[in-house]
Parts: sequence; structure tokens; C-alpha cells
Amino acid sequence: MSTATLSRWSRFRESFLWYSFKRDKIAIVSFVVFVLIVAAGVFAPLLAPADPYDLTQINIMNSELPPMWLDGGDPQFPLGTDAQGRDLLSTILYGTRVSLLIGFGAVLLQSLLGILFGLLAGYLGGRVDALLMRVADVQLSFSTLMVAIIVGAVFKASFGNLMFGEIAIYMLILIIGVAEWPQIARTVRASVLAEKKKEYVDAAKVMGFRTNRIMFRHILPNTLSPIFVIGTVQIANAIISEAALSFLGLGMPETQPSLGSLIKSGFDYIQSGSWWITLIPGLVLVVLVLVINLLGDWLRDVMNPRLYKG
Amino acid sequence: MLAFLVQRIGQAMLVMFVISVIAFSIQDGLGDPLQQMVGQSVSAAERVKLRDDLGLNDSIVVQYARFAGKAVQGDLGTSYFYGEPTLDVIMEHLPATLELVIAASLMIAFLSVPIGVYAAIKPRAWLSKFFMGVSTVGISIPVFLTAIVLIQLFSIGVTVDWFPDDTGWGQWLNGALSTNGGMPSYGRGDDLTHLFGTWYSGFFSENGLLHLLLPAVSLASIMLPLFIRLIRAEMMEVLQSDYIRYAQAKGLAPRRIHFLHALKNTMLPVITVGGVQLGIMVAYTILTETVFQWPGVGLMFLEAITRSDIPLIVAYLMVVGLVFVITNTVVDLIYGLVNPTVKLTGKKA
Amino acid sequence: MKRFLTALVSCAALSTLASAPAFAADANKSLKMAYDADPVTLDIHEQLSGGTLQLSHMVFDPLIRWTKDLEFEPRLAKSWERVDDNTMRFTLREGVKFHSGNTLTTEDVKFTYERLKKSQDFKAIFKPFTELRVIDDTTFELVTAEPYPLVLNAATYIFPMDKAFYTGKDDNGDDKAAISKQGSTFASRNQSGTGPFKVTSRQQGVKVEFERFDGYWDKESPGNVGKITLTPIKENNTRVSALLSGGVDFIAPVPPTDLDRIKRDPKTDLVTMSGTRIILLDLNQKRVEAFKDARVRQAVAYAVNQEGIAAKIMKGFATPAAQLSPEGYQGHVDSLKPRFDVEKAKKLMKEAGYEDGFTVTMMTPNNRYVNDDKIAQAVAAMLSRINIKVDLKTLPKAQYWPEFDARAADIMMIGWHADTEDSANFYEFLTMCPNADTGAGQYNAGNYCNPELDALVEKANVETDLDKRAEMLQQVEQALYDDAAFVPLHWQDLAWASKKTVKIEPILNVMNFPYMGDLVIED
Amino acid sequence: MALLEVKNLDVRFAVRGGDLKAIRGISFSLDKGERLGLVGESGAGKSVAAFSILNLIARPGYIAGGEILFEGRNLAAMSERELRKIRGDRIAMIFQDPMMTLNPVLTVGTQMVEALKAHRRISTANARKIALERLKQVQIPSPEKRLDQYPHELSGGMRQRVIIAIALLLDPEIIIADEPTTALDVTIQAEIMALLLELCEQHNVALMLITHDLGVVSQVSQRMLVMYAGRVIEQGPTKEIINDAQHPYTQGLINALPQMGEPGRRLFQIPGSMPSLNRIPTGCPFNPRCQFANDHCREVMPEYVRSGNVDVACHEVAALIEKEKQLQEEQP
Repeated sequence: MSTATLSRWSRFRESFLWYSFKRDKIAIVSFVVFVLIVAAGVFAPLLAPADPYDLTQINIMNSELPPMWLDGGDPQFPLGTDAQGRDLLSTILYGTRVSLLIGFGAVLLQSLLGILFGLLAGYLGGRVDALLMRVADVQLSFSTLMVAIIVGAVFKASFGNLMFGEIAIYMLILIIGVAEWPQIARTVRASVLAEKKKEYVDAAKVMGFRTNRIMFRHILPNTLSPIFVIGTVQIANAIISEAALSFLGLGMPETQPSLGSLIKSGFDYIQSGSWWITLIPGLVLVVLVLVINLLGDWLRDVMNPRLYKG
Repeated sequence: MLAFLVQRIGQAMLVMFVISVIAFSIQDGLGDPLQQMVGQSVSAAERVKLRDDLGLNDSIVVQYARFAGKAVQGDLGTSYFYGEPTLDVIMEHLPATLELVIAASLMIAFLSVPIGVYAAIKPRAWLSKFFMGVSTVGISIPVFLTAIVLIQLFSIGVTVDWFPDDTGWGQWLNGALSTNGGMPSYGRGDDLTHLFGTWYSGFFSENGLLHLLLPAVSLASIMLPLFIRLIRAEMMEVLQSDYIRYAQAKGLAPRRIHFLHALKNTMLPVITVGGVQLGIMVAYTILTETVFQWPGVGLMFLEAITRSDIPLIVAYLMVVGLVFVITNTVVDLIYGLVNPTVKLTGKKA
Repeated sequence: MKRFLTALVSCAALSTLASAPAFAADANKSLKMAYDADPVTLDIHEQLSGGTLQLSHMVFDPLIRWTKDLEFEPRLAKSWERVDDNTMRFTLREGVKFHSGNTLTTEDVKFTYERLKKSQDFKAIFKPFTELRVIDDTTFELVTAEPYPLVLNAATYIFPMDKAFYTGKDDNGDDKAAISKQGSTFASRNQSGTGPFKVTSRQQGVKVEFERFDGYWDKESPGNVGKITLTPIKENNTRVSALLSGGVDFIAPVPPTDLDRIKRDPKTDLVTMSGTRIILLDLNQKRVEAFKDARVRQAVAYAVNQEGIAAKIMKGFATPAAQLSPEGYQGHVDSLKPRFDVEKAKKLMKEAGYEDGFTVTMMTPNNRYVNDDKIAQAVAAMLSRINIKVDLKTLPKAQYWPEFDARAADIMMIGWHADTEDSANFYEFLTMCPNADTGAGQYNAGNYCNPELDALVEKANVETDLDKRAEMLQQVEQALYDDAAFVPLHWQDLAWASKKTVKIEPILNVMNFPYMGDLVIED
Repeated sequence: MALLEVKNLDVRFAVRGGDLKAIRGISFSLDKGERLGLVGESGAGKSVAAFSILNLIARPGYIAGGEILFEGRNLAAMSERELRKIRGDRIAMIFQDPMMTLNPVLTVGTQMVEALKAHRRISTANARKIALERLKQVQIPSPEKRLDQYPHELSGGMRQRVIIAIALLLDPEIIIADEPTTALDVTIQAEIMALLLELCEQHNVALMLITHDLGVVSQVSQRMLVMYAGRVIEQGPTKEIINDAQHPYTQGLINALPQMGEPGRRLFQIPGSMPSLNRIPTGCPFNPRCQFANDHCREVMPEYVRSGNVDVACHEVAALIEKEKQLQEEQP
């Protein structure tokens, strides 16, 4: 191993991050569970007993079968089947991949836009702040629902709507990402307003740092805490709102359900007996979000300069 | 201060103008309003004539010019479905949503502050871990599911018979877990007191409050976890600071230290996020109102989308834009009051 | 020929009179009911929709109305007889009072007829009629341009309105009888009819309150409901929960997924009936070369498992269909049964040279018909088994209809309920060769065109001999089946639910127009 | 009986790797009106000692042993509720950085009035009068305006004056000042220190001054303690220690003062650096940096030896004193 990588690896091993990770049982468990879920999503084609997106394998006659361990269950479908007769386990695996992509992709986009605009608005103030905040207001009034319709309409006008299936995921990441950045932006702006007054910012100015270095290297780390909290919450929202968009014909195609659309389609059945169609994918989502939140909390505590260490 | 407000009103106008332009340009994306207004057996020729009467066949630019002309005098068009001016329709539905949001916000304020503070002061207590766990689960449960469960439990009632009935404790457990329902599960009830204009309030009658309870709880359930986590995170940071230790050194009572010294500093970022969330709550109670058939602007907007009642959609989006400008302005004002270090007007506005 | 017809019709009238119990209960019960939508307007001529007709039966009374088993029952028209091929004479019941206190005369019926002719939605039904001739205060004649068998069917749409009440100018100077789709007119806010109930208060989208009209002419009606509160509850789940929690006493429609939940509940009753709305898929021949070949269309018909869909997706809440006309319609052919046989389908595809299949696009609504998006997914899965790969896209109805009008996909879903409760209506709108100016085949998304069948339907439309007409219509149905002009799925059943004490079964019917006036609530 | 007596105080930090000993058994006393200086490099545990008096050590620190007797009552064993009565009223504190000590979102007035109302049954109006009067005593310019101003509207020096005023609000017996002037710029430091001194004398308030600046200690304190790695290695009257430091570390500190070195020559430096809490050497903690260190120093922790009025913990010094005693006994 060249010395460069050696040092980086060893620097990581010595770093406080690794030190506190080793000792924090909750962080370890959540990281392991998180990696498992991501792996399950990524290797879905290998793990899934059936390919839920291949319509030929789906037979309407075995729809709404209960999970294997309940009476009436069929071993071929360990977690039972959904309203279409798709094997629930395989659909969850495939669906998780889509939902994870959309959840993280959208929140990443939201955070990038939110942090950028938030810092600019907070730090520069004046006309820039007023402009950005009003753009935020316009954006807030066009919720995910409306942005989806707008982007859908624009897309239909330019490409015709039959090509839609393949790039639905990237469209959704764009839609949910663009629709929800103001929340993070306003929080960052508030923190920046408070931090801007502090000495270390003046000190940085005195040292002649350029504006964006001050913003990103100095002010941003001090606003981490609320961003992490909102970020983790937004992941759950993104996954669920994707389902609402497919209802509008703008989300994933009906034949390729995501975790979110699986949960939503199960709502009709929850009180009429086939509770597992919603609850099992719902459980996967709860575990996923729980793990993300715990990791988020741990990461925030570790990376946050102000919190007590160790 | 006045200059600040005047400037914001100007900006609000600009926001509404931009929204109306965008909303108009995606008209055809919203579907064909005519389809909802005619029976199935009306001939194509008839439809063309009708479309002419409604002015739908003119180019978008002409339609927008006509709309803008009237909008300037405060007439935001007439809703196809209600047959009344869109502003009146919105004003009729707005109070219901505002009451729902007020009730939910009160719940959130009275729950998230104590829980968030407690979880910050005693992070290792099992109660804190319990609250944090519940709040995480709360985030990932869609409001639709919470609402259905609430209705099943408290309106319809659930009889639990998992435990053996012959044993004493079995019976007791079954009895304890079963609910006999009875809570109203839809609508605002019929005992509303008229306050002013179109505001009929449910706060002043027992029937009204009962109807308000379940929808407000499910609406609050979306935001509560976020606020608990936010207050906890911010509070933990604040508790580390020197002025808190100095307050202890002054021998102040813990309650005062936590709920004045620490909380006031904690609330700064929470207010900004709260402000945005409040705006979002007003604008998008769609799901909660649909499940509880709550006659607010959320349900009205969803039906407008389903019926592609375009004038109502455009008018509603403009009103929502105004709502956001107002909530954000109010948040900035409160922020200025609470955080003296940030100058309110002048450069920053 | 004439005598025979009169005999048939009059005996039908007699039978219903005898069966109605003869006591007038004092109406003191109150009813809370919830539909999935409340009436769009109080003007019953503004829009031809189920909601408007349900309202009409509550506040107005028709000349004639359908009975449970699709027979005609005299209401405001005591009796009727065919004078010649083009005219039918009706005699009006005397002493019938409007809510405004005026008495019903033939002038009111003529006023209503003229208004129906002007209404965009209703004018199609009354196209064959040339005039309504008033003979005297209690008799009038309906005259058609040429012999027209469905005079009585059309008469069920005439709900006499109070002419005096609806004439003159309202407070802002508009004609009281004006009909307008957009903006509120006098008629859309005020009502005066002869029906069992009066509207006392209405808040759009929130609730409508009715009170029993004490001067109601039908003393024999057993109905004892004095006050009704109708609340629209859009969300299926909430509507069912409202019933189960006792918030409301009567709901409709009931979604398939909640049927057994209500059956299990001791406090409520469920009533289901097979409906007359056909759900079908059109294979667009213009867009897809393969669909021009009858064998490919038959292969698709063989590949679709209607029983499976009805049992699994609709939960037994639909009647599998192999044709357009439901039972009880003249065009219904008993021998036509759903033909699900995957092997035969594959053989047909091979014969037609499409063994390795092809790709098509399918578009359906996802909130117009019951389980429409779930049905579409099931069909897509069934077609993939015979190598037809389906690129499915489902849309809300507001966005779907413009796409339907533009025939934007290869396979499209459409549901249809015949306004005239008669088979001919299906063919005129769904299978006739599309012709823009005559308006025929307006909803024929398959572009199926068979001129002989169209001629047969035209002939049937002027054939007043019911048996001969039925035989012609059945011939059309058989030909469409053999030619696999479209892929029929099922007729959507209807379902209502109510508290045990609310006896809804007697007042319900296949057209889903509950006769609330006759509703009895036990203590 | 002394006003405040600390008997072998032991403070530890419960860190995941096991307990770190921050204070390893220190004892000292403070009389009424006396001014005691606590000196040592940063990291010696001066601040921890100061905060432990009022049991204000932040989690995970805790008082592991020893007694803190104040007017006969052991503060270390006292319940939080009782301790609260003493904090601010009988014993007041002054923190190091005035920028961070005052709550940024509350006015100066509020933060002064609340201190009074926490300990006395007094109306807000009277409390404000007392606060105003105290502000005058600390010679703050236009005191009336200050009550309604926010901390960020005052300069560092003014803020420290407010904090001193708060400390004096309830006529405490003792003021513990943790490096009160370090964060201020030099010109203001002398002024604030003089003000603090004068007010303490005027109100006969005992002062426990924590600082790393020997100059300040020598002028202000009557007695002083020198701390190293959580232990007091030398304590006694300031004059005696400054003029004739016994312990090699104290001598090193004094020699490092600029005034002590000849102009133009390199300043004297004590080699090495203060050991961190988890790597404290056995025996005398100073041995790795002490030129007189021998094996004995490296194994055994030195006991206190009285030399004049000064107690010193150093084997060398103990040996010297022993030898002198023998000489005196031998000479008749």
C-alpha cells in the first residue's frame, strides 16, 4: 500500500470518528442494519425469490395470500402476496432499492440547494436574502404535488410520455428535491444569522478568507445540528411522497412499485383483512428511518464541534 | 418597521404574480375541466361550443390577460365547480383549516417543548429513549395510517379478546385494551358558533371540540416528532454553554434555568423551522382533511385538482403564496424579538 | 299491433298498484346519510349524472319510474297509451301539489319538456321527439319524428317542474329558467317540485338538509322519514368508518375491500345488486397493426381472465361479462360466456403470425371506476403471458380523459352506463364507426368499424315491436362477440350499507336511484 | 475555624476508558476576608478545583472523595437543593470569558434581578434599585441604561464589571474568580483586577483567585497554592513563596517570569509539558521535568513537609530540611 493510502487509513483509524464509533453500541448496530438494508436493495435481483417486475410471473389467482407462517400462507411466498399476486418479499426488496435511491437522492438535492441558498441568504442578506426567500415562498406554495405536475407537463411536452418509465426515478429525485429545499434553506439562514455575529466570523474576515470559504468552512459546521434533524425527517417524507406522485401518473410506473407505493396501495386492504400488504413494508420503512435517524444523531454529535465529546 | 412591512407586501404581490403565471402555464397539465361538467352523452360539437363560452379555446396569453385584468381589481375568477367567485370559496373553507392547524399547533407546542426539554436534560433516562423511539417511528408512519388507526380505535372501537377471558387478569386486560369508540370521525359537527364573516368556529362547543380532536391529533402527529428532535438537539447544545453553568452558579432554580435561560436560546432555530412547517401545515392538510372529510382548503384543493377546476387552483395557489409570505414575515419578526443580537429591519430585511 | 301493446303496458300498471301497502305513516324519523359526493347543483337539468338524478327522485317526481325488475311504474302519469306509431298519450294524476303550493298541470310538463330540449346534457335523450302536444289540463301527447320504441324510457327523465315558480326574472335580472354550466343561476339555488322532500339548507361540499313535504301526493307511500341530512364523504375508508361508528345511518357506494367488514358487523346491513355499468378495454386498430386481425383480438379476449379479476380484485363484487348488455337488457344474449383459455390464445397468436408477440402501451384512469388501476395491472400481467408486453400508465380521471379523447394509447379502458337503460345506447356510443358530425361512436377508442352492424342498430332504433327489436340487438351483440370488437371485463355491482333499523332493501334499484320517499326506519 | 476548609478533595471524570483523576487529594483553607491565589499551568486542575467547591463540575466529572467544609457544613455531601441556597448567595463565582457568561437573549437587568429574587423575597422594583446601586459601585458608565441593554451591546470590560456586580449582589462570604481578566485586553485587565480587589476589601469578602499569571497572584493574594497535575505541590503565604520558592516547579515558574530574566537574554523555560490526565507519571508527578529528580522521586509520592510557613511536597526539600534539623541539633 502506498504511504498515501496508509496514512489516510491510519488517520481514519486514529480519528475521533472511529474512536467514538467503536464505543457506541447503538451506532454500530444501526450501521450494520443500514448496510444490510442497502445491500438487500442493491442485490435484490439475487436475493428475491421472484422478479416482481416481470409480469408473466404474476398470477392474479394467488393475490392477497397471507405470510407463510399464517394459515392459508404459501411457502412459495414467504411474506405473502400483494393485491396483484406479486410476491411481497421480492417486491419489498426491489421496492427498497427504488425508495432508497429516491429518499437519499432527493434529500441530497434538497440539502445541497437548501444549504447553498440558506448560506447565501443568511450571510449576504439584503437584496439577495429577500430574493431567495421569496423564491422559497413561491416554491413552498408549489408543493411536491404541483411541482410534479409542472415537471410532468414540461417533460411530456418535450419527450412525449411513453419514454417515461425508464427515467421515472431521476425525475422523482428532481421533483422531490426541488420541491422541498426551502425548509432546509430557512433553517440554515436562521443559524447563519445567529452565527454571523460571532467573533470567529470577523476573525476569518480579518484573515482575508474569501466569502465562500467563510460560509462553508466556518459557518456551515456550526449549523449542522438542525440540518441533520430535518434531513433525516425528509428522507421518510421523500419515500412516502413518491407514492403520492405515482398516483398522479408521474411516479414510478404501476408495474414497478416502490416501498412507498406498496404501503400506499395496501391502505385499502388494511381494515379488510390483508393487513400485511401495508404493515410489512411499513415495518421495513420504520426500521430504515429509525436506523437513519440514529446514525444521523450519532454523526451529528460526533461532527458537531460544540457538543461535549467522549 | 413600517418600511420592512411595506417592502414585504410588495414582495408578496410579486410572489403572487409569479405563482399565477406559473399556474396558468401548466393549465393543460391539470386536465380538462369541461369533462367534469358535462354528462357522458354530450356530443363533441356541443363540447366545442361550451368550451368557447368558457373561453377555454383562446390562447393561454389571452386567457391570462383576461385573468390578470380582473385579478388587479381583486376578482380571481369564478370556480367552475362551485359557481361562486374563487375568493369567496377559499374564504368559506379557510377557517376550517385554520382551526385544525391552530389545534394541532397547540398540541405540538404543549407536547414537544416539555418532551424535547426532558429528553435533552436526561438523555439517558429510559423515558427519553422511549419518547425518541416513538418520535422516530412517528416520522416514518404516513399520516394516512395514523388517521385510520385513530378512527378504528376511537370512533369504531376495538374489542380485544387475545387474552383468556376466564382468568381475572385476562378479562381485565381485554377490558382495558378494548375501546368502545364513539368519537366522531368525520366533518366539523353541527354545533358551530359564528365568529365573524365566514368563520364558524368549533372551539366553543363540546360537539365542535370532539370533532376537532382526532383530525388535530393526526395532523400534529406529522410535525410532533420533528419538533421533539429539533428541540432536543438544540437544547443539548445550549446546555453545554457557559451562560447555563453561570446561571447554575447564581443558584437559580433548575426550572428557571431550563425553561427560560436554555429554552429561549433553543427556540431560535426551532421558530424558523416551526414557521415554515406552520405554513406547510396551512397549505397542505390535504391528507388529514381527506381522511376526516374536514371541509378545509386542503380538501377543497384536492377536489379542485380532481375536477381540474382551474380558476380555483390558480386562486388557491396565489392565496397559499400569500400565506407563506405572511408566515415567513411573522417568523422573521418573532425571530428578531427573541434574538436581540439579530437586528430586525435595516440591512437584514 | 296497437291493441297488443296497450294490453301489455296497462297490465304492468295494474300489478304495481295492487302491491303498494295502503297506509300513510306519520313521518317523524330522521336519517343521516353519506354519499361519496353531494349534488353539484339544485338545477336537475344542468348535468346528466347519477347524483343529479338521485336528487331529482328526492325533490321531484317523474312521470314514470323503473321498478326493481326494470318494469315501468306510473307516478305522476296515471296511465298512457300509444295512439299511433309516432305518438303516445299520457293522462296526468289530479290534485298533485308543488312545494310552492301550485297544482300540477300539463302546462308544467310542457315547460319541463321545453327546458329539457334546451339543456346540453339532456337534449340527446329527447332528440327523437318533435313536440309535446297539450290536449287539456290532464292529458298530453309525446310526438316523435319516426316510430321510436323508447318513448317510455325517455319519459322516466321527465320530472315536471313548477312552471310558475321558474318563470320571470330573478333578483339580478336573469331569466329564472336559465341553465348555465358556469356561475350560479336561480334554478341552481331554488327548487319547487312535487317530490317527497324539500331542501331546507345546503352548504356545497359540507351537507344538504331535506325535510318531508307534508303536502306530498303519494299517500300510499310507506316512508316515515321526516328529516334527512346528506353529507358527502369522499374517502371510502372514512365513509365506512362513519357508518360503523354510528356517525351516519346509510352510506353508498361501499368499496369491495370493505364488504366483509360490514357483513361481519352485527349493527349494520349490506345490500348488493349487479349493476348495469360495463367496464371494457378497447384495442386501437388504427394505432396497432396487429389489432386489425380478428384472431389477435380474439387471442387477447382469451388471455383475459374475467372470473379471476371479478373474484380476486373485485372480491366477487362484479359480474364477469362477455358482452355489453347486462341481463334484463333487450340485447343480452345468455349463451355468451367469458372465454378464458391461455392455450387457445397462444394458438391464435401463432396462427396470426404474432407468436413472439409485440409491445403495446396501455392507459387507464386510477380514480374513475372501482379498482380501475388494479384491473389494468392484472390485465397487463395476463397479456404478458401471451408475449404481449404492456407499458402501463394510470392517470387521475381529470388527466385521463383528454388522453382518451386524443386516443393516446394502444389499449384504453372505458366504462359505460346506458342512459336509456337499453342496449342500443351502448352500440351508438361504443361500437359504431366513429363519425364526427353524427356523433356516432364518440367513445369507440378501438376504431372498430362494421357498417352492416351499424345499419342493424339504426333499424332497431325505429322498430317499435319489442320482440323483433330484441332479436336484432342480440344479433349485433353476437356479431361483436365473434369479431372480438373489444375486451369486456365485468359489470360493476352496486352496494349500499345501512344500520339494521334502516330498511333500505325495498327502495333500492339497479339504476342506483334510491326512492328515499318510500324509506321506512324501524325503532 | 476557617471560613472554608477543603480536606483531601478527590475529583474524577467517569470516561468510557475508566475514571480519570483530575484532582488527586488536595487540602487547603480560606479565612474570612482572606485572598487566596491558585496558580499553575493550564490543565493542572485549577478550574476543576474551583468549580468543585460549588459542585458545578459538568457531567461526567464528579467529586469522588474528600470534604469541603463551609461554615461547618460539608458542601460535597450536600443535596442539590441545599447547595443551590449557597450558590450565588454565600459563595459567588466569576467566569473567565465575559462574552459567553451572560445569556445573550436576556437583558442585563433580568439576569441581575433574577439572582436577587432567587435568594431573597424582594419585589422586582427593589431588586432593580439594588442592581443599579451595585452597577454604580463597579464604576460602569451610565449604569441606568445598562439594565435594559442586552449583553451584546456592552464591551468585554463592561460585561465583566456587570458580572462582578452580580457576584456582589448578595454580599457573599466568598467570591471564586476563575481567571477573571484573562479574556480581556491588557489595558482593562489591571483596571478590573484593581476594582475586584478594592470591592473585596471594602465588603470583607474572601477571594479565591484562579490564574496562571504569577504577577497577578503576587500583587493580589495573601496566600497561594501552586498546583501541578491535580495536586498542590506548594502552599503558604504568597510573599514567602515568591521570595523563596522551595519546590523546583515553583522556582521554574518564577524564573520564567519576564521581570526575573535579564533583558536581551532568552527567557527560562521549564522543559517538557504538563502530563495529560490519563498519563500521569508514578511518584512525584513533576519528576520527568525536574532536574533534581532521582529514583526515589520516581517511585514514591512525596508527602507534605513544613518549611517555615510553607508546606512543600518534594523529597529533595524534605531531605534538605532534615539535614538542617540535624545540623541544628548537632550545634548546641
